[in-house]
Amino acid sequence: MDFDWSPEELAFRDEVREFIAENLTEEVAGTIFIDTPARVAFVDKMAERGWLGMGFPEKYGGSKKPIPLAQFILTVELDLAGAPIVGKNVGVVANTILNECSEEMKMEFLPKIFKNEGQWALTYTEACAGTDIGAMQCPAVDMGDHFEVTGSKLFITSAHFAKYHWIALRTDPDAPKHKGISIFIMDADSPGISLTPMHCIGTTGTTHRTNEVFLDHVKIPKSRLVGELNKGFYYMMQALDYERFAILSFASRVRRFGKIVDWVKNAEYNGNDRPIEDPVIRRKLARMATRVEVGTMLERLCICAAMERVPAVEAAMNKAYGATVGADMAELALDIMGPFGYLWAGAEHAPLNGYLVDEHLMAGHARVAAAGVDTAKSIVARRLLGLPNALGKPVLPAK
Amino acid sequence: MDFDWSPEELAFRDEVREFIAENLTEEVAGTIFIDTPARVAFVDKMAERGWLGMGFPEKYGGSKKPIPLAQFILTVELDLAGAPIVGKNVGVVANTILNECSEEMKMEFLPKIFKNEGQWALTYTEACAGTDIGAMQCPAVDMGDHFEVTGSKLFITSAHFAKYHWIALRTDPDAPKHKGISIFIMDADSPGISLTPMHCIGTTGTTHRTNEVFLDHVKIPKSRLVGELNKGFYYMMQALDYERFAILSFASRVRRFGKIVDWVKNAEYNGNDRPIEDPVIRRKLARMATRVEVGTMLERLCICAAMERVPAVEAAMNKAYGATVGADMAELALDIMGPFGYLWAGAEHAPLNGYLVDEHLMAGHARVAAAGVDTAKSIVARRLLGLPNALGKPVLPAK
Amino acid sequence: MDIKLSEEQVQLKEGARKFMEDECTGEFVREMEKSELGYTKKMWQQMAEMGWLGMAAPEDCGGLELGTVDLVILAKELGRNICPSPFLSTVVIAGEAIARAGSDAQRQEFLPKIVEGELVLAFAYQEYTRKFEPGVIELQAKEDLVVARTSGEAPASSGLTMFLVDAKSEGIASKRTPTMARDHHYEVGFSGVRVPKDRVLGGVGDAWSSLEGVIEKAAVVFSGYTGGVCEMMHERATEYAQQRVQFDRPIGQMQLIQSYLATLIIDIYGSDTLTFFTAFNMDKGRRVRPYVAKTKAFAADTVNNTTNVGAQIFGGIGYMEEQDTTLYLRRGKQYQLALGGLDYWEDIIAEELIDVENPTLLT
Amino acid sequence: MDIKLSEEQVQLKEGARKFMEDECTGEFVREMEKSELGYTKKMWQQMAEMGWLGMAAPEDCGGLELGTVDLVILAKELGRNICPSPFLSTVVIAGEAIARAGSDAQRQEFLPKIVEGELVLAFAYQEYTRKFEPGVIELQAKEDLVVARTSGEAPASSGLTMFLVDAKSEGIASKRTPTMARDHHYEVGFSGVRVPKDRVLGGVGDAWSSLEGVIEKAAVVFSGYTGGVCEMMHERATEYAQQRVQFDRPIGQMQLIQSYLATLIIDIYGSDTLTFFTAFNMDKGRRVRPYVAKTKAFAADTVNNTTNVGAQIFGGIGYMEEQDTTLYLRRGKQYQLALGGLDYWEDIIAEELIDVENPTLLT
Repeated sequence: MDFDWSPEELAFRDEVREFIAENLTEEVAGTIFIDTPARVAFVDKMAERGWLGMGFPEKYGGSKKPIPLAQFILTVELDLAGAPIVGKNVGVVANTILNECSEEMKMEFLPKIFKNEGQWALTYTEACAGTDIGAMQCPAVDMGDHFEVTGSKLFITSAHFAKYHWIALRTDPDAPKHKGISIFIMDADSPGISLTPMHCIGTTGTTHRTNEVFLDHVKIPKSRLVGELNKGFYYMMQALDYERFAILSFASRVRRFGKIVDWVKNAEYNGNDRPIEDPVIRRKLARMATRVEVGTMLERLCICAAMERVPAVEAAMNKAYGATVGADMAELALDIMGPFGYLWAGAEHAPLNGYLVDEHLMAGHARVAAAGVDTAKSIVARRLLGLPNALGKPVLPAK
Repeated sequence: MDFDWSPEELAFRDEVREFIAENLTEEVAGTIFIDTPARVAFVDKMAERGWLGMGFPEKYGGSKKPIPLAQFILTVELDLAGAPIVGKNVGVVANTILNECSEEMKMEFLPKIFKNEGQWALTYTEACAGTDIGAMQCPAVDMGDHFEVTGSKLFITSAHFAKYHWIALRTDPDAPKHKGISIFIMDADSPGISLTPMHCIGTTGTTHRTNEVFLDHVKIPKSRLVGELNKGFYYMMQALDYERFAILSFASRVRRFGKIVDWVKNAEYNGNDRPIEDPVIRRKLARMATRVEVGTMLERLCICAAMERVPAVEAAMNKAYGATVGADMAELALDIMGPFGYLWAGAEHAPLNGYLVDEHLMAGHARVAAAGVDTAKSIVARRLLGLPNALGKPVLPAK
Repeated sequence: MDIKLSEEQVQLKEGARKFMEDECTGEFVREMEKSELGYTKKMWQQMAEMGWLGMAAPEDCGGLELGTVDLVILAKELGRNICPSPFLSTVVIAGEAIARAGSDAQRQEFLPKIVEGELVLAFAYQEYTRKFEPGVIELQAKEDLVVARTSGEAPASSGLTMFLVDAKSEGIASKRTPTMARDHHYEVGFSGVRVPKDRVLGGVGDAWSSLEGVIEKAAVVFSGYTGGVCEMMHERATEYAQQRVQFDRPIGQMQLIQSYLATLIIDIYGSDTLTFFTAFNMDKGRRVRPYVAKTKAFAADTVNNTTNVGAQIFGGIGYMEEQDTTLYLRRGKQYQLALGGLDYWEDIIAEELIDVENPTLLT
Repeated sequence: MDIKLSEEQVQLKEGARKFMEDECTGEFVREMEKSELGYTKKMWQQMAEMGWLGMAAPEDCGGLELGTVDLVILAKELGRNICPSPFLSTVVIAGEAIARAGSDAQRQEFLPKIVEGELVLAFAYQEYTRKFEPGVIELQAKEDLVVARTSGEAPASSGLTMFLVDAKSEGIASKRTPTMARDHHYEVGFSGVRVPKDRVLGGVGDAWSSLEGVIEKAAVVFSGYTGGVCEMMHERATEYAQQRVQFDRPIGQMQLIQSYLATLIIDIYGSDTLTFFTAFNMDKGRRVRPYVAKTKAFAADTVNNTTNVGAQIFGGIGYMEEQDTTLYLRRGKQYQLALGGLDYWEDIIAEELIDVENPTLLT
């Protein structure tokens, strides 16, 4: 049993930290999205170092992994620093292309991904298909030499700056719902695509933007089918296991808790009121510090599993635990701040300029989005504990 | 809107309180069960005052209710004092007999109940039928001039001192499961009945006893069928609504919280350690005091509804809320006591002689027993919020 | 005991609900958030016409002299549609303070104007402190409704005086300060502001003797308001759960969703009943200090939980600015922390439970 | 980084599991609860023969000199079957105290006896106080392993001395005191007990310098033990949920039951990993004070929750004395409160998080 990072791991981590220290300007920091020229440039520099294609074959533009945990170390350090992360493009798209696509598609898209040439939108969700992603309806109709799509997608993050849509569409309306979905690569500038912005709750002006995507007779060439027809649902599920693990680490919560503790340590109000001296607050912070530590441990479990397999159960544990701790942490901070807790960005006396108000408002979203806490727990119940699908037909135990 | 008790209600409450003060000896107090000569004598005295048959017709031995809320006031005051309560016999058995049985049965059993002549066991549960009470299998076979029963029942509280079993049995094995159950009145001394005691977790010697009841070719006369054949499930459900409300009030939690607060106020340990001066403990007690107050309010909602109808939803709210508060209260008390919290009855330094250890150990039982917290919440979800049965077939909304 | 509303109270409630549904839509609330004033003079005038602004005021000042219970009934309806208006500060806090502490002349000067909708007052109480206790007030007064220290030093609740200060007085600097609810909070600086002696409200140094009761009443009415917020959020979440189909059934048919919604509604019912219970006993003139504290503490937690969990029932869509859920979500936590946070009220509960010789017990 | 057990560790674990399954049944645990001694000399001797009692002791005293990680692995297996034995007090606390603070003569006198299973020690530390801090100790020593004050006054952690006191000394009055777990706790009175000078362990007045580390190690090993308790309770509850049919399906197919079991197992995995992480770093000789505190605090809550919710999965049957669930349930809360309650460890966490200039950070 060895919890220590190897010298090679520490060296790579130092390298990433150095890179971040040198390149993470204020313009680049603050979001995981690669949506401005400054952020694209930041990721370009990572691409130059070969950090986007680690572990992929060199003929597709990949690079050797310096160490087994390189990908994870990179994600955590970026997340801890509040920098743009590359898990979606590399983790979901590149992995699926490598495993499922033709040699031509690999040669076309993998090098671009590893060079950061264009961002990707994951275009799955529909009004009728959220958690129940298999319920999607938007059809891709086989027109002989191409597919044609008319319909709409909802909550498509990144669509307003993406070059490609990694889009799931119904290709067989008569098959059982999970068996009639396919994935395509659709150019974001294809004729017939239009967007309506949707804004998440948060400080006006800096809110996280997502999009409704309207598709009006959009043509997708047949060569842009990912893998096999009607296997899209399975590709999505595989990628989702990976996504829970690779896109968002627990590090963002560690960073947030650090900010909260720093604030509490330094806050002082009239009447010599130093929150840090309040025994009730001290206890509550101690409790939260413990939960944060446990979160980093669950992540560590996940990393170690990831060295051998896709850590589906561990990633679900991380998701469930992380989102819960994240929400409770924002609550705690606002409670400590009292009436200053509800002052928002721009208020002179808003602690941390209202950052925790935004975190609080989106905390519930983190609990329900991208397969929420309850979905994650049902994954744990089914895959780890061997319990039958609660939404399926009754499965009586063998006598 | 009037939250005040009427002069008549206050007068009746005073009368009950006076009665309790005069008659509740140490021998009688401490349990709701009428299982010793002293406790039988205590309830006999209540019967003498006509308190067991309030609101029932005089021809069956009933008495006039002094006021509409008399039954409730009586239950609350008994529960608050930790005295034996009469809800089961009167609430479940007498009400069902009055509403569903023949004139002969009414004349035979009602006067006995109101005179406290013999205790009753509710004999429903089986190994395969707990929350899912409709799954019971134990058969009553029609032998022409009587029914014959062979099987067993589980968790039968009171069976070891009861004179009668209010027993639910399967009378139609081929009907849908809820439509083949009937209720009978079975003499506890019928040949073929034997008991095995089961003890609930708790202090050895004072544990709450329940029983496994074995039935070996027990004969029940046909005249002892309650109401109509195969309608037993519906009688049980009606009675259960009543039971949640009438048998256990929130008062037991109010009493428990009072004991905790008294203990905390007076506790003092070496080093001038007075728990009551600890700001963390003060806050936690304040929070619990608030929840206790809300519990009494939910009960009040229930009482007011009960004046007009069977308060099924309100009773379910009480059950869910009360059991949760009860459990959290015992936890809180033991947490405050620290290492003294786990000292049990008989330990010199056990606070309140380990009373809260017992309460803690049985707190989970209160959460799951007699239709638990989750069942109660599903009743609220279905009957108040109009949501479909989560365990039934999908019910799609009307477009 | 009969806790149903009287016929008049049902009329009050139904009238208010209809007015709110017609006038106070989600769209209107959004407009008010962006507006300069934060409410419309038109609606304020309509509220005056319906008698709402004079509900609490004494009859000889043009009011209806109704009780706290009636204020709670109205406040719940305002809360359901999160009505943007200075009702609490003007009618409940300032109006009540003037009625209690004001001289006859002050009552006759100010109260009819409140009743008529001509005078709006803000409550300037909170200073640069996380605490709500009167003892922490340091602002020196040598007068919106301002509470300031005229003698003594913090922490002491004595030595405080209430002033009615004209908001246009020289030396007052007001700055709108953004809040989660996007309601209209201001930071107000006082620098050498001169206040005529006849604008001192009540005895000099003796503010707390009347203000404490005013804050108690405001806390109960506010708990009614947040109860309305909860009621509406819960109704909408339940309706969504009935309609939204995932995995071939309405999500409201799933055990977990049912558990969330049932847990919330139990708290909401409990909180409402406690609010009315406290209001009822307050109207009877009984000592209700611990009950007010429990009412506010529980209502605060309930509005925070209900808006939070309620929004989660909607899934991702619940977090889009365009959705009314976000209007409620942005208010839940703020309302929990406003008008004295949990620590303020819980300290009172603890004090009343533990330190008081013969605790107040209403049954 | 590779957090899997080594081959030797897997052997240790599997051997311990087999032994416990064979010897330490629920029936055995019940017998021990009722017995005079609380454990059997036979099993204690077997534990010695398997090398368990000498795992931590130095090689020159007959021990195996293994690390905390190995102790945790063994403790988890003991915990799974809630093994009744004086392992923690004898091997981990007293053994470690003697190894750290004892003179060569004391080490050679006592440690081989512990290793051989010939000597059992109790830890006499807690006094009539809810607190676990050394400062509260008032027992005056003018010595089981006794900690007593030789100078100064409470509260001060200096001035404390450890003594090895023969339990049969004159002036010692022991009284078994009933506990929730029905384990063998005694209240021990000391009255004019004479302790030979060569039974002073470590420096006079200097107990805390070695005892603090001993308690830290014990807390980590105990967290391993409670982790085992959780693991077994959860396995049994899951198995029951798979088998128990109500409403025509196994209860484990219901969303709520799945949510309960999944929430618990996540905590259990997190707690275990943190326990091993802290043990690993302790074995590396690093400063682990905040990590020990977090480990014990989280393990404490987890064992309480898991035994509580685990029993509830069983419904009514889970609360019958005859069921093994009750053995676990009666230990959960006790173990949460034992060896320093939440307040003790949380104060340390807060201190390390807030007051320490450069907080210890292990990554």
